[in-house]
Amino acid sequence: MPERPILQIESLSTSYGAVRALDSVSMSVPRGGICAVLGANGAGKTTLLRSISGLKRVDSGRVLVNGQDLTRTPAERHVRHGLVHVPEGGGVIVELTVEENLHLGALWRSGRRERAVLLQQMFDLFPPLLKRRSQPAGTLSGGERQMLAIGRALMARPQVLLLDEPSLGLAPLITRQIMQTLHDLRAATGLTVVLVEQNARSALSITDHGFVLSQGAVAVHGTSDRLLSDDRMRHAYLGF
Amino acid sequence: MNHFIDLTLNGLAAGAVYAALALSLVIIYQATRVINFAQPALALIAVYIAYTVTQATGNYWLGFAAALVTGLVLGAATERILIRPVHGTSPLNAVIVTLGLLLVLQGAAGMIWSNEPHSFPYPLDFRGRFSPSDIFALASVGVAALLLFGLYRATPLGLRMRAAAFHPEAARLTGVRVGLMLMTGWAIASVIGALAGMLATPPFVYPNVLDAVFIFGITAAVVGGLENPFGALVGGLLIGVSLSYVSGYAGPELTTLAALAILVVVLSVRPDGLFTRPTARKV
Amino acid sequence: MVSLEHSEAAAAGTPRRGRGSRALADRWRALPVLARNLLAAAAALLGIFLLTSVTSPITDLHIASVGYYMLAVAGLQLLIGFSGQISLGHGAFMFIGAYTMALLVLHQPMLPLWLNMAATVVVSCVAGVLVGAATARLHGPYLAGATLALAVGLPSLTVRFPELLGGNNGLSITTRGAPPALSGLITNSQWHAVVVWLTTLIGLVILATISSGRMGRRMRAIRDDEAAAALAGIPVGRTKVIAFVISAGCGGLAGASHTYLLGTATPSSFALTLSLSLLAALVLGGLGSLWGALWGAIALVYFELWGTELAHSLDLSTNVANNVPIVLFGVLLILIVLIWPQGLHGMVRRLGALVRRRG
Amino acid sequence: MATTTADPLLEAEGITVRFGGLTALNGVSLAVAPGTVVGLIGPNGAGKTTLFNVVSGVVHPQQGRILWKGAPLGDHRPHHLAKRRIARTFQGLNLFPGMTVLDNVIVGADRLASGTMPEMLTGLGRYQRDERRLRERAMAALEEFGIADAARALPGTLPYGVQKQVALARAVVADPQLLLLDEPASGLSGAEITALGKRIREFSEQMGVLLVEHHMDLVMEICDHIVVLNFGEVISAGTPAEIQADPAVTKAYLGADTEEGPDA
Repeated sequence: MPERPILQIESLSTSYGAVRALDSVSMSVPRGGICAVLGANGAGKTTLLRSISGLKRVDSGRVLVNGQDLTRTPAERHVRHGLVHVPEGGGVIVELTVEENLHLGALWRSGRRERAVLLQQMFDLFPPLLKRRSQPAGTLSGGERQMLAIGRALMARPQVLLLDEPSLGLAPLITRQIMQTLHDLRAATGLTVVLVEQNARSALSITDHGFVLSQGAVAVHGTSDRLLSDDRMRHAYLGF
Repeated sequence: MNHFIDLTLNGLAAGAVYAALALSLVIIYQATRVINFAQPALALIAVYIAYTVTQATGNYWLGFAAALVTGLVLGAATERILIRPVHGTSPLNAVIVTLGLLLVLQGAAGMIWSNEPHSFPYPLDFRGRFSPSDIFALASVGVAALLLFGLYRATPLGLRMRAAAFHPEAARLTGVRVGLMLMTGWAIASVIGALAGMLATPPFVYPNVLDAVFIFGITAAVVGGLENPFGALVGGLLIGVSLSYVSGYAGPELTTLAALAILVVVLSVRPDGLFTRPTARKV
Repeated sequence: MVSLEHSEAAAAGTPRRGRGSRALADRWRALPVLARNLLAAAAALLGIFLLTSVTSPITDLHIASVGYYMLAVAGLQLLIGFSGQISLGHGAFMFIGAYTMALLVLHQPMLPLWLNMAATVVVSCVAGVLVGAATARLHGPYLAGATLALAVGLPSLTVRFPELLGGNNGLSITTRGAPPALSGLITNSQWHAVVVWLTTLIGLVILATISSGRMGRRMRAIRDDEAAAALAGIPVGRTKVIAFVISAGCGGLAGASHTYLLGTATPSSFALTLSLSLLAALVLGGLGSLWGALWGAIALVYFELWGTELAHSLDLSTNVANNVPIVLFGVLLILIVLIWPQGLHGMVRRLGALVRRRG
Repeated sequence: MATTTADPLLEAEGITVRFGGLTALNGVSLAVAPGTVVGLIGPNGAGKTTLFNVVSGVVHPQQGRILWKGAPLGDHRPHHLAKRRIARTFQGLNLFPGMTVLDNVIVGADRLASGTMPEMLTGLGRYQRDERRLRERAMAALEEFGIADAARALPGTLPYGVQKQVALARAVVADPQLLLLDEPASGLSGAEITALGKRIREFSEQMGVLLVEHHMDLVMEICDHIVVLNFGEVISAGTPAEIQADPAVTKAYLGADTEEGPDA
């Protein structure tokens, strides 16, 4: 019997006013998978992540995490079901210190002692954060902010991590380091990652599965290698 | 010289009240970007409840406690019922809603307790220079400020409240119930507002009794910088002491003009108040 | 009426009519803005004259009150609705206008009315320059706080200078009624209403002209995005001050009309409640269109009246009756914002669109 | 660092900007000549937007100066730019949400009106002529960009791509000699980016263009000259070919092939 996918999306539709943003999107992500959501701007990538994490109300369809229906669950409860969304730009709270940001990630369940342990793990994972632990997050560089955002998400010990354009405006070098960290985490903890990326080529080079959105619907999906090698599809949807 | 010391001490006691009101405004402003113009009316209702309880039981402190509880409930209810629906719309909407609430509550107070003044007791002996009541005012506001500081800086609830205020969406994604946190912020602010009302009202209570105090409170908050609770405290004491000198040396009818003058001078030098860190504006 | 929308929206909203009326509409639109506004104002003034010739003196007084409130609210519309600066202290400029008028009548009784009005505009505009320049760097809540202090602080001047400003009792003046030449033709109360509305309409013509042209566009650009407006070459600080000055002038003129109409200027008329009522009337009427000022002013005058009448007719105790208008006004404000944020003007426009579709 | 043989329109000389303890720009120089497109690239936080803000007069540098046609811009402020015929777009578009598309563009053309303050206030004199001229000019710009249909719409009701066109139309309607573009391609689809590139080349026939952009393909294709910033300093400058061949750039920005430890 194949293992149940950890994240399952069944014909999800949503709209902004009269404009349909997602049109019956279905996808499933196996435990430990790293999958890319690709497509032109306005294709609905960010809306998909926001609908999964409860920030955007959906019109119809279902979102299942670990088999549990979270479609109508408010965003603040998703973290309790093991799903954490890192929005575009990271959603770091610039007024709080690095340490406070990290604490916030684990505040919903854990005690003081457990948080201290997690905090140390994050500093081990992202050493640049340790030096800046009591600085306001607003003083961090772009790369450090993204590390902080992912670190805060990991503080919740998620099973599924949704990442919205973590490479936006970062030097490719930094992006690669962050992606390497996620790969290591998957190997160590079985973390599942859904990655929204504008830059299809680099995203497909680090994921094992890809979904291409076009005008709010899944146009193509398949393994990353297959998507990369399909010239016609690449030209039509990914523009390279 | 004696006169000067008297004025300073009186100014500090009055300033404590302004500081408390300023603090309640700043807490709410930080959390929801709203200046709560209904604050004096919320405090007014709390004071009238205290008046009624004290009349019925003969115990001032029971009334005092009732006022704080009333403040808590009213603050939470205001956020939930009136502010949340206009959250995220034009800032003017929140201004208008709170002004509307001000009118409704002041009118309601007049309907229930009449527009005529009733005598209202001081917490402690109020006679003489720097009376026990003055000391009580300073001490209670000081304690409230310390508790508040501890709550915000050192507790998980405080961290959640700050996160909800600074970046609601990010806070939600980490599991914070943002609505509840904002409501808590309004409730706490209104308790402090009620405390200010209890300190400022004596010797008489009537529907407009807190209007002038509120003006000085908002002046203090703006002078200190609306983003900074510490600024509210300093601003309150500064306004209290300055106005006390103006009143003592130049005449009490000049206090509102003096408050205006202080405001204009401070803001012309620092448009975001004394204690707001200048941030790079988005261009 | 004066073309209160900026021209474009008005043009867009022009309904399809018969050929003759369309040709007329085209010719109307081809006129310069100022000429159009002046013609409309003349028609409105005639309307007021005709209306007041059938109404009672007390109604004339209410109509006149609507006039000066409308001018004050329309000035505030320019400041808040167009240039985006929230002022909570506009009553201060009415205060300045009212006392300037009273002092002129008391100390220079020979000056003609129009000169008094003109002097009032100058004085309140100067006050507007001072306040506007002092507050041009402030934004949002800081501006609100500063103007609030102004509204509360300024009337206390009367207590400071009791000999000049009459203390808490204020100043009383007598104003002349209708000129003798017109004695059979027009009653005194009608004359007062027409004078007040003439003043108001002159103010409105200027406001409408500004708002439909380059200056109004500059203000709206600053309201929407200061940085982008500056980079388009718009002097942000100067434009903000100009908005302040014009709206202060309108407030001052409204205050002068108040004194002219009622014969008194007392500090209690210019308490904070007045400033807040003006703001409330603005929101009630609808932000962003000068028409909103008319609805807001009518609401301001008649809500007070109806509230009082309602309380009396219900035979309530005095405690309750005294507070009915204020509670009603507050409730209405909250409901408008929660249910109909576009204000009465939005409601009227929606209704108009509905009628046109049916017709 | 002359870009072409023509005299430069804009020159930045040794610009240094510090915010508190942070040095955002350190001795940065560049020049834009008429008829050329100069690209400014570098990772986020490298100081690109700060440099734009210095040129626009939003930020005043601690050291260095900006020259416009050879003469230093003294204590210039943002609203002086339009008169000098410098226009700028924003990363976040910054359209006026409460005004129609046409009015948005008319505001951009404000410089071309000649009426004085009293004329603006009273409706006399050149008021009417200004109105007509600005309106015609703005309509012409909208037609040129193919978005005349949207003239009466509010910007918020339009697709993002159209909003970007409005922002561009607002910037060029007053006929600038220098155009500063802040990430014009962000959020556009592949086809839209191609069209944008063509349009920017067209602009460059009439004006100098300074371009901040992350989209490398676009930058490499349309720029005559590229300046690379990293941590507030110019680490390389030259033609697209030179930049692509420069190992310093590869290392800092495009990413080296070898893994390295975090040096941030």
